[in-house]
Amino acid sequence: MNPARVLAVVTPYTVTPGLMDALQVTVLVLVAAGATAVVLTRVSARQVIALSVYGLLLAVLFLTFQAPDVTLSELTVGAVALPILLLLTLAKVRRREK
Amino acid sequence: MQVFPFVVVAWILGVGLYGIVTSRHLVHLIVCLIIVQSSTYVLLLGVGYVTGAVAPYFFDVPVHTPAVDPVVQALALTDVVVEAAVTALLLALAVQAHKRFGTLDPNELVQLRG
Amino acid sequence: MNQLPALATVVPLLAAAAISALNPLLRARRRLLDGTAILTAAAVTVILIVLLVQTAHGDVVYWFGGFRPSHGVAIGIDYAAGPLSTGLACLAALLVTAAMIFSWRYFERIATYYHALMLTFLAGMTGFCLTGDIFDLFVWFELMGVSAYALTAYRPEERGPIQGALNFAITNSVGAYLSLSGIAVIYGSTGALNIAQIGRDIARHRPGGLVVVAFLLIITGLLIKGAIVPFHFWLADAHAVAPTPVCVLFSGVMVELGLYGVARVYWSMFGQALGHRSAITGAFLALGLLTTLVGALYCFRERHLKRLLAFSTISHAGMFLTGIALLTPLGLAGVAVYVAGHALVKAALFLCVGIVLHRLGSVNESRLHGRGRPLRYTGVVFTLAALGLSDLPPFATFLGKAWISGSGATHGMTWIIVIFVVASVLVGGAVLRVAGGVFYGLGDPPGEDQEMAREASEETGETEQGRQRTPLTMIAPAAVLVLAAIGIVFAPHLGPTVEAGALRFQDQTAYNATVLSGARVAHPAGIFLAEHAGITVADVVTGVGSAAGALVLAFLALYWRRLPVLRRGFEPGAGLVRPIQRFQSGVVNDYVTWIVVGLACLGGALAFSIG
Amino acid sequence: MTARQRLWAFLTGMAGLAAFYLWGLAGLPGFGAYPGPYGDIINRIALAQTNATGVVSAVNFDYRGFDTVGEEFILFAAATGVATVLRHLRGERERAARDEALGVNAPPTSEAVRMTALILAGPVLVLGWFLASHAQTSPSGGFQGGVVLATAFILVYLAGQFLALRRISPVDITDAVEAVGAGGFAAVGIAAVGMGLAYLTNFLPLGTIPGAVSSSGTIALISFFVGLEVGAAFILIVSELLEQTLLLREESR
Repeated sequence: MNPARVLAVVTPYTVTPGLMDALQVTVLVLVAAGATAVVLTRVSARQVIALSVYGLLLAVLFLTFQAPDVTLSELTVGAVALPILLLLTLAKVRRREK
Repeated sequence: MQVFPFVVVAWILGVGLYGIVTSRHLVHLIVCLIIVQSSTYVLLLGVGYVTGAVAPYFFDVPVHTPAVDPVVQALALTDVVVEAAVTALLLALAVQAHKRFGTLDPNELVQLRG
Repeated sequence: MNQLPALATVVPLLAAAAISALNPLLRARRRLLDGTAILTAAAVTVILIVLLVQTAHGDVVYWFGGFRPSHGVAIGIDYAAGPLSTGLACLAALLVTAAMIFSWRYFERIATYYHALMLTFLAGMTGFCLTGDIFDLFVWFELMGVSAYALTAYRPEERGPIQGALNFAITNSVGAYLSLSGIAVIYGSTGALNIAQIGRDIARHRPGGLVVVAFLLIITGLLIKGAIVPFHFWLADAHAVAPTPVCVLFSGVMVELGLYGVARVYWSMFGQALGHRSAITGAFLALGLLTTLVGALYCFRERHLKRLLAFSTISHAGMFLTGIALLTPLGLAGVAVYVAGHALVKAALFLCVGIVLHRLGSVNESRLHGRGRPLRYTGVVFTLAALGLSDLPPFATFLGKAWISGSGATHGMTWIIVIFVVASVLVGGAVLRVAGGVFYGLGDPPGEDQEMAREASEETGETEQGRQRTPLTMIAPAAVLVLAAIGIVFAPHLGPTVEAGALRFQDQTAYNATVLSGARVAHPAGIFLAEHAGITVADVVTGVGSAAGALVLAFLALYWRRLPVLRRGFEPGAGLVRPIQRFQSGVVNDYVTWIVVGLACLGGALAFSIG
Repeated sequence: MTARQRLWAFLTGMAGLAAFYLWGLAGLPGFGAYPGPYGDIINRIALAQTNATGVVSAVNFDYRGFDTVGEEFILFAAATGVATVLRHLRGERERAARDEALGVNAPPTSEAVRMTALILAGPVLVLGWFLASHAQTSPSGGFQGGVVLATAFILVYLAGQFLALRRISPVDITDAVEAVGAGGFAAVGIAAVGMGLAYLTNFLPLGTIPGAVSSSGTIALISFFVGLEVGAAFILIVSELLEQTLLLREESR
């Protein structure tokens, strides 16, 4: 453990360092699993949903890294805007295939 | 715990590149490119994290409290928008590629060879 | 307050935004639209020329937002405009102006998108050249990239541009994200983003694994943009299909910007930390020479005019990396002059190919055989530029090559001149074969290679309608560029000034002092002393020899059917087509695989040199 | 290369690259031990110099504002690129989507979806502007605000009113709004140059209450322009793709 274990500020919502480590490790494992899941789903439609869930997991990870700005940005872009663009492209590709 | 986040970063990068190399559908390849870029966010924010520190917003906290590095978050923000921009352009190219080639398999998308 | 560095990037951005905002108004008035774009590009060129004069006796440092560094720690972003970087930015602006003049009124344009993208492309290039902040370098690298992807896919009606733009975008994006990982790693260790500050901090202790990995990751994106083997595959696909004015920018300056980035990252950040180990420079020397040969071989067997010129750019990129890897001021000065000469000559060649496409509607050498006779002026300019590409003495390309090989010879590497001559003979031979065959109908049309014919046949005209007459705005820029390539050589005491600029570029302590504490360093000192930058008789002989060799090779390539003894050797590259097609496969999965494999090998080589 | 050769080449290369990458990352000072002076200095001086409590926005729009100019124009170039690539090509004529031709003016969305979409469109618009205007106060900024604004447009599409909407927000207006956003940001910087200061200097008054909406000078103004530009760029990209999907464009054979 590195020396800076003292808590910067103690509020009713402060997460104790031990709990924060555990939280970060679990979310990191989930993010790694999410990335693998997104890459391994070959059906594009399902992959977009997996990407959206992956965006959510990343947003939670950034929250545990104390980065709310990037969390909001990852939520709006990663979990919402990109999947919409992907779905529109897939709709266009599927419509032409018919 | 010291190195684990960076192992996850290396894993996401490797999986993303694996997805790109073995992809047989252009939209799948573009999503794997998004995964490769997301590895840079986790690396950037992992590098700037300070254990036991608060987020860098001093609305309700005095200024000298130890806070996480804001510069890295600004870089990650810039990156998220760059990713959206490049992905939008790639998807537009994918739509036109499907019109011209009739398929989205990178192995068939070959007009210029040799 | 000297505002020139900031204006060099902001003026094109503002003009692009203004043009796009007045889209409905400007869409109808084509002349006003072209005029504003040309005016902006010319204004940026003038700004950069004035800045170049100011940097003669010291880097001009400009801190954005007024956040000057306090006791050695930079909190804002800065521009550090040195003589070489401003010169390259000025060359980029000049080429953009020439490209915009070429596309005056005849180039098929849509609303104002073409002009807005060209101006953002120019802003990305000037920002990339002048910036002194490593993350800012990545941002301008991306802006250059996105504008270039869109410009490559300018004619989505055809299959070539779509495939070229996709390969270009995916490979360069992978490179950009790896560079960003490198920036994150070096930031995690030093806590700084300013190039000078990082360089000073990492030079304090022995280079560990982190410094080597950060160095290689950061230059990954730059090596991919600089089309160095094994990262070069995307270049031929993207260059062959982009519209002609865009090809001028790709071959003329965008590839060279990638190599300038490698030189800037090495000399201003990692040079002292890595201790200028010969193993590292040896690796880059080998890469440079390998690229030179691979590019030249590909170039000689190509029948698609734009692709032929693209492969010759790869070959010249290898020569530039070789010159940089010599680490001598004369070598770097040679690279600077060679880049200038090559950009002007290559731009003229691409503009002539654009005129051929405008008048004859095709870029397939076999189909164009002898049909170029009425294009007399274009033929003259093309042949002159072809001689320039094969390093004939009065051209700046000859001067640059002479200095690089001279500097290599003084450091015991005489074999560099041999490889350079072989490459220029192959490249010059291919371009002179095109000149002789297309414009003067000499010899017999080259064998019809069905694969290449299919590619080139699909090339529809890019100008609004074929014309029987070549408009002045198309031929004039080409002629001016070729004459400029000759004019450079006669500039007064060119050698000492360019070598002084190279020395200033290579002096990291002077750079740190200028950027972080604003000190004025009169006499910068690199790790090698400045050598005499003159031209010896031997140089002239090798120059004329390589040009003569190119002429002989072109002559053989044109008349091989009538020389029975040589029949086997000169079929349209029959022997080489099969293996080359396996590598240059056009499948982006292969290109990314080559990036990963190339990185692993380069990483292993650098790790041994440090570990 | 065949797929098998490519896979094996990649796996060996990736093994080497991963080992090399981790060898480098091992040199980092470890997770949670940020060494650098940059972040700590900014955390200490940001509130005093820019009166903004949201330090990340202060870095984004003031200390490293020039990065954000570059990044805005990356989005501007991408949106222009999408418009170039997906433009109405010579050989294409516009034919309304098959189901559209049958008199049903949109994919049959249920009443519930249409109702919630229309109800939510207003509040989402307000949320977008709230986020864009509170850059210097709370963890939000022009980027997130802009994307939320674009989501309002997508909600209207969900309500099946795309064709109606297409008439009132033609591409030209969105193009102009996007250009005004990006151009406005660069112009704020040029205004500083006009006053003889360095580009992008924060020359507006910083206000009294730290973190108030009207505080921290140009940060609020820049965040407004960024919100405008990001929103317009995403609306342009989504509407280009929507036009491709809903209005089939077949090459006239």
